[in-house]
Amino acid sequence: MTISDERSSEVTGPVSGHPHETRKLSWTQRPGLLSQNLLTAIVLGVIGYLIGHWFGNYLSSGYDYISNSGQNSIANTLALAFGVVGWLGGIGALNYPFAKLFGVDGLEEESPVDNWTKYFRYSLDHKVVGLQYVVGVLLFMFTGGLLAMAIRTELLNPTTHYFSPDTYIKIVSEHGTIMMMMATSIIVGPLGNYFVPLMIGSRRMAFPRIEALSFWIFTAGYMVIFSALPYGGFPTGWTGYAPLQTQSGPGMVSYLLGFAVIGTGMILAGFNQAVTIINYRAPGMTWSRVPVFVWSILATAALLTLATPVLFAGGLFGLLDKTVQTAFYVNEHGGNAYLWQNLFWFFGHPEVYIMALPGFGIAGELLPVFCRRPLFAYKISSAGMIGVALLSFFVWQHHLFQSGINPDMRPLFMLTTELISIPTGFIYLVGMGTLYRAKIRFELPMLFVLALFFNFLIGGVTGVFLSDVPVNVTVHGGFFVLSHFHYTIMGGLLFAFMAGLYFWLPKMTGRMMNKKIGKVHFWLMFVFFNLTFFPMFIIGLLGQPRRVFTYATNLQGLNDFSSISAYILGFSFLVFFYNLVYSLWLKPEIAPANPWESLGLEWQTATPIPSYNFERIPVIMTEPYRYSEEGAPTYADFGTKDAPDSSTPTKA
Amino acid sequence: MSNSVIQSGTPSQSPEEREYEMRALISSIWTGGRLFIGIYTFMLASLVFSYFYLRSSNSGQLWRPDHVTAPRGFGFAIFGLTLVTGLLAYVGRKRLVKGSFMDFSVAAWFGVGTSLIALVLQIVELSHLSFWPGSSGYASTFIGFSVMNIMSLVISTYWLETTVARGMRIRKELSGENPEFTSHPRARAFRADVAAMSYFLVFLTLAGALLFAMFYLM
Amino acid sequence: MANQTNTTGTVHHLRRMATVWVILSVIGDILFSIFVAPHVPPGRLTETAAKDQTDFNILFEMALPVLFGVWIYLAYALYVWGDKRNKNAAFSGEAARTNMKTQVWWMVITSVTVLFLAGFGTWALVVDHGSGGGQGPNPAFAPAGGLKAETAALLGKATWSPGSTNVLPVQVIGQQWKFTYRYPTFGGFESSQLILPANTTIAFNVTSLDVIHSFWAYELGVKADANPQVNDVAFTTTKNPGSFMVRCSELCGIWHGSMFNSGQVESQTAFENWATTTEAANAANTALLPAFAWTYVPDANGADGGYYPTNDPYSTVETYGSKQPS
Amino acid sequence: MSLAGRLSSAIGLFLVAVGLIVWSLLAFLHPGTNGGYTNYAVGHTPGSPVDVTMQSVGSIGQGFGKHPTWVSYLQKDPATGQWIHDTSMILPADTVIHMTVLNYDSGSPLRNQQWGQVQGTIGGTADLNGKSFKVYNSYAGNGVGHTFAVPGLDVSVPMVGVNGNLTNICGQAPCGNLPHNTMTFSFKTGAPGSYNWQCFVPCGLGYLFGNGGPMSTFNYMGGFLRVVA
Repeated sequence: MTISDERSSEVTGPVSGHPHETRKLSWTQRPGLLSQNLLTAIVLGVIGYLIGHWFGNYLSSGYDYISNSGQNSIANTLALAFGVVGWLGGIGALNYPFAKLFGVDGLEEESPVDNWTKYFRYSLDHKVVGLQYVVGVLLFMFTGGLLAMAIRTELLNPTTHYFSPDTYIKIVSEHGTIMMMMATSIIVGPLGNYFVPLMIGSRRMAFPRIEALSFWIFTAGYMVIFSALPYGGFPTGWTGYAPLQTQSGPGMVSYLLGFAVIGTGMILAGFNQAVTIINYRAPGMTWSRVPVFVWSILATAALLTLATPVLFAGGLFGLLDKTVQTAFYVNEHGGNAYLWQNLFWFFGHPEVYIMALPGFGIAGELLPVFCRRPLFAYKISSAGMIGVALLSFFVWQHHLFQSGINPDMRPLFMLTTELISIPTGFIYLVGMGTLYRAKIRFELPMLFVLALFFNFLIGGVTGVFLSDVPVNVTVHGGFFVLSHFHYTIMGGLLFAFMAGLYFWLPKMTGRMMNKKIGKVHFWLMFVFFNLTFFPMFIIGLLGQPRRVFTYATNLQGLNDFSSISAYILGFSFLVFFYNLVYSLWLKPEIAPANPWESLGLEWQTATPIPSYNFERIPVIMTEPYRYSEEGAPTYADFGTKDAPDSSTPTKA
Repeated sequence: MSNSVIQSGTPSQSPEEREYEMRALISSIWTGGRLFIGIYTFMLASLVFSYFYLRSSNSGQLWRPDHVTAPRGFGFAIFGLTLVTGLLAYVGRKRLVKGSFMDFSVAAWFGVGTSLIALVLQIVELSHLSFWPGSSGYASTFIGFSVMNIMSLVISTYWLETTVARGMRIRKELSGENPEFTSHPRARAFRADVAAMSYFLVFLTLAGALLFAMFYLM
Repeated sequence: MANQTNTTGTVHHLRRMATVWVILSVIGDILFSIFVAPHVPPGRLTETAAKDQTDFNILFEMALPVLFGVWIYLAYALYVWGDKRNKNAAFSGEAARTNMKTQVWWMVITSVTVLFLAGFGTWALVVDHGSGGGQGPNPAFAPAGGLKAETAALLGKATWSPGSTNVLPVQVIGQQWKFTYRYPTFGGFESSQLILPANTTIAFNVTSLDVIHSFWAYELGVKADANPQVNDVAFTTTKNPGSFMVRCSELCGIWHGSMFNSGQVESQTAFENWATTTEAANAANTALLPAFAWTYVPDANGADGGYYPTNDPYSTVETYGSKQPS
Repeated sequence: MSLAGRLSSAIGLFLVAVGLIVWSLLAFLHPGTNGGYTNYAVGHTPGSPVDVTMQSVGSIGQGFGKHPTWVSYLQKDPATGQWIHDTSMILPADTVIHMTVLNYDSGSPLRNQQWGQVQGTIGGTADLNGKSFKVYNSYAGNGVGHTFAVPGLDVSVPMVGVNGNLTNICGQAPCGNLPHNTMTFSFKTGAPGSYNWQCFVPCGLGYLFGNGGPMSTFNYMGGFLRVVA
């Protein structure tokens, strides 16, 4: 007995005034010369940039510090800001906000152009945005990765320098910032946007325009942060500590404005995801039936929306310091350098979990599929994610243990920091519990998930060392920290992203990723990730501070080992890239409808997925992940007789 | 360059599904409005935190030498106008609920006006300061406050204007029907939007009161 | 392979893992404490460093079983429960979904561990007077006599001589891109060398003349950020003579990487010799230095024509030292 | 367009983008990444001293890159006698270096008078226009314009400024006969290795604390001394 029998048989076409009403395409959306796409975005972006630059030069003519230094931060700020606005206007993101002034409302949705050009346009389809994000984050990642190669090259030798010290610091700063910006979106952007509506059985996002805007802001942010290099870079690392920040050249503007721009995108993305998950779950999807990946995105969205505004404000203050000469962060003029540290880390620590939680979500989502058994302690896993999200707002001062702030608060922050390892530990309870007496299929995504458990454990345990104030004295600000967060972010998040890609690309593209090349990729990446970063724990303990261009000569062996491993790690990404090209283009292999025999909703709809996702809105019947359970009801009722079979895979 | 209506993106829908999505949309506007208040709270809280942080640390005795204060006249005028805008949004929504679209649109248009004047005053005030931006902690935070207040005023002007314009358009397109009394999807969404807008504007007014007290009275 | 469908199979799996785990953990911890622990940074040049080392070792010996536990579990699971070996129907249903006993035990064990770690860390922090970390201008965990010596130093009355138990205040001044050191006990002379007496409690007073640096005296187990206009105090007690490295561990610009120097812990008499000799040799320069203070207001503008406009009516800006007569 | 076409265009664009990134990264990283080293070690007779001549100028002027307003050191190429905008040098180990620095810039009080004290030179002194001194009071006279300091060798010498009220202060390198102070001193290079030298006077005009811009850019107010055996 299924609900579809009781469903109304009356099925109607589009109705005027309905959310899915279609309209004639405006000239901006029609194919042709006048339509808006990537090219118009570039053109308007450049025009905006030039206008802003001229305007900035005009405004700043009276400032002594600009004529003395010969570097004009004001012009750069306005150029970039106008450039971003031009970019958004060019792609068409501002059409609707303008139309709104004349009373046009959101229900009059324009259907996007439905051909290949939609990938280069302002698309309101969350699946298109998801794919756009895939390309976007990969670009981000490749840029940051190239910079990482440059860093490791400089560290090959403590006395022979490949880069000058200032260039080296700029490379380090750019690498850190690009990677941090990329990592905040690497799962929420591509996989979150693509799969959250599918996994909650929704036909759409709550705010598709905001979603699309978040992507195009993300790309604008990429260009803004990249512009730091031609502006001469910035020397502060990704943490941007003031007053070094205030002292730096115009490249710093790219950092501050870049974070403000990316931050806006992060807020918007999180906003849309949170609202969608709360309101658009399919009928029957109670909170205890939500897939664990969706839980992780919800927890992440809470952090994105609430922590990022603090970064936005901090960046705004920094920008004011750098342009109109306020003194938020300059002690000598009534400001306080600690203010930046507090604002930055109040955002910065939740940010760390913005990067960790989606990884946990993917691990929790994939394990049952490849273990062929239900997720162990589902409630604990979602509670753990919410717990991490909440606690993450109360730990920020552990970054400031040696800064001289609030020594009497240290025990408290040590406690909160160590407390957060309890909910983080839940993911291990869930993972290990799910593996228990399972029937593990060693498919590519599963390998990456297992690697995540291996890597994140090292990252997590070393995190406890860092949170212990006495040990922190030795390891703070050194390579130990560096290794720790690479183990959590790269070892956790990036491996999860790869797991997610290998898992879901067949759904997104309709092509299977090649397993052989994938295995080469996995083993290279896993082994050389560990060989790159594990020595850094020792390097750090032996006294090498972060972000140095030279180091004690006795550490050269370890550093060289790490560098060479890093090159091979870098090479493994080329293997991945080759796999993409090979599997999607050179030797495409059509993916089966449900290659992993998953029970997830996202696999039950047609491939390619229709723009409205589901023929009928599915009705959720039971808990997710009821693998290999005799007599379990199907997860969802799709209301159509001809829908792909959603029942439990027969050969469990 | 065809004017074709693209049908491929349109699913067929049963009435239940349509209603289900409509309700999701309405509650999304509700959730989104509240979440936006949350976002804005965290941003303004950063400013408030900065204010009190710099005030208590008083680096180099330069928190606020000679108790410099931004021009109070501007302050009172801007806050007064913000208050009026908030009240108009609140009253306008009450009237709309009671069924008077005309009252709502008058209130909202007045709100747009007051908010715009406040915006202009806030910008002009920057050229009437008795201190330069980096002269003290107070001066710095004041500049930060001004920028954020400009942002707030732009948002409130925009949101008021777009809702009232939308209301008028819906009214026209639904051939004079009072949007408050129709169950047309667009009218329902419109009402949700007005509710979110008036909530947000009232929130901005309350936050504005706190900031006004901090920067002009304390 | 044991029969996995057997209900007692549950016990078997865990018992096997636990056995391997206990053996490996014990061996691992013993090997670590014999071969690695004594050499763990930051060494034992000071009391602080020694205690930091002990803390690290205790944490490590607790971490090792955790790592082994998960690894052994993973290895066992992957070997025994792979789909090739474990052909039988997988474990499923309510029993697989929620095992309350396991969940509760997990939470209890992790919570107890975490609370123990936090308590232990706090205890170590307090008994070790802040563990060599920068505690800001008002140290919460100062050793006996520490605050007294600080007050005396500011008044120019701090004394120290071989054999005394007085705390020796030393000022560390960070500037782009070098640390210099002032000794208030010896007339406030400034030097680019850092020499310390053995068996003495040192109060480092770390400040900066420009951006944020971090004074990391590696072998001393001391790390304190150097902030402009902030006196960041860190304590340590030296033991035997030896040399140590000082590095900057907060990114401070182009030459951050080369902002290091070596220091020496010398015998008390050797130190006194060095201090009095240097005091005399630097007397001409010391006379030009500003009076000893915890922080100095650097001219935010640098050499003439700086970042901020110079017509600031409130600026109390002065150089480290005094204004040049115009 | 077919799926293959779409994919190939997407991948093609991606490749183009990656190519652009690589190209612009290389373009950014390559020029002037490692200021040329002037080699004083080649053909050097062991035991004999090495003469190095530099000048420091308040604004380097046109002709030396894109920052004409920046303060900079220049080095006299021992082979050609030309002034070059490179601040790094290769020096023989355990050798006495006779430094001559012509300072064309005006001075100011030091932020840290410690840098007014001559350190680490042979004899612990330096010569200002031929007059030997140990400590220069930067709060009197013309103040100190720059320092030449090698932290790794514990060398530091103040470059005494010229009178800031003069109207003919050099604003365009190389400076020739305009008013300047001639600072001479000698120090001994230690064991082989890479040492850095830098100026400790916050002389970057228009930057907070004066340490941005030229102070934070390689080849202006600092460089490497590579000491080779």
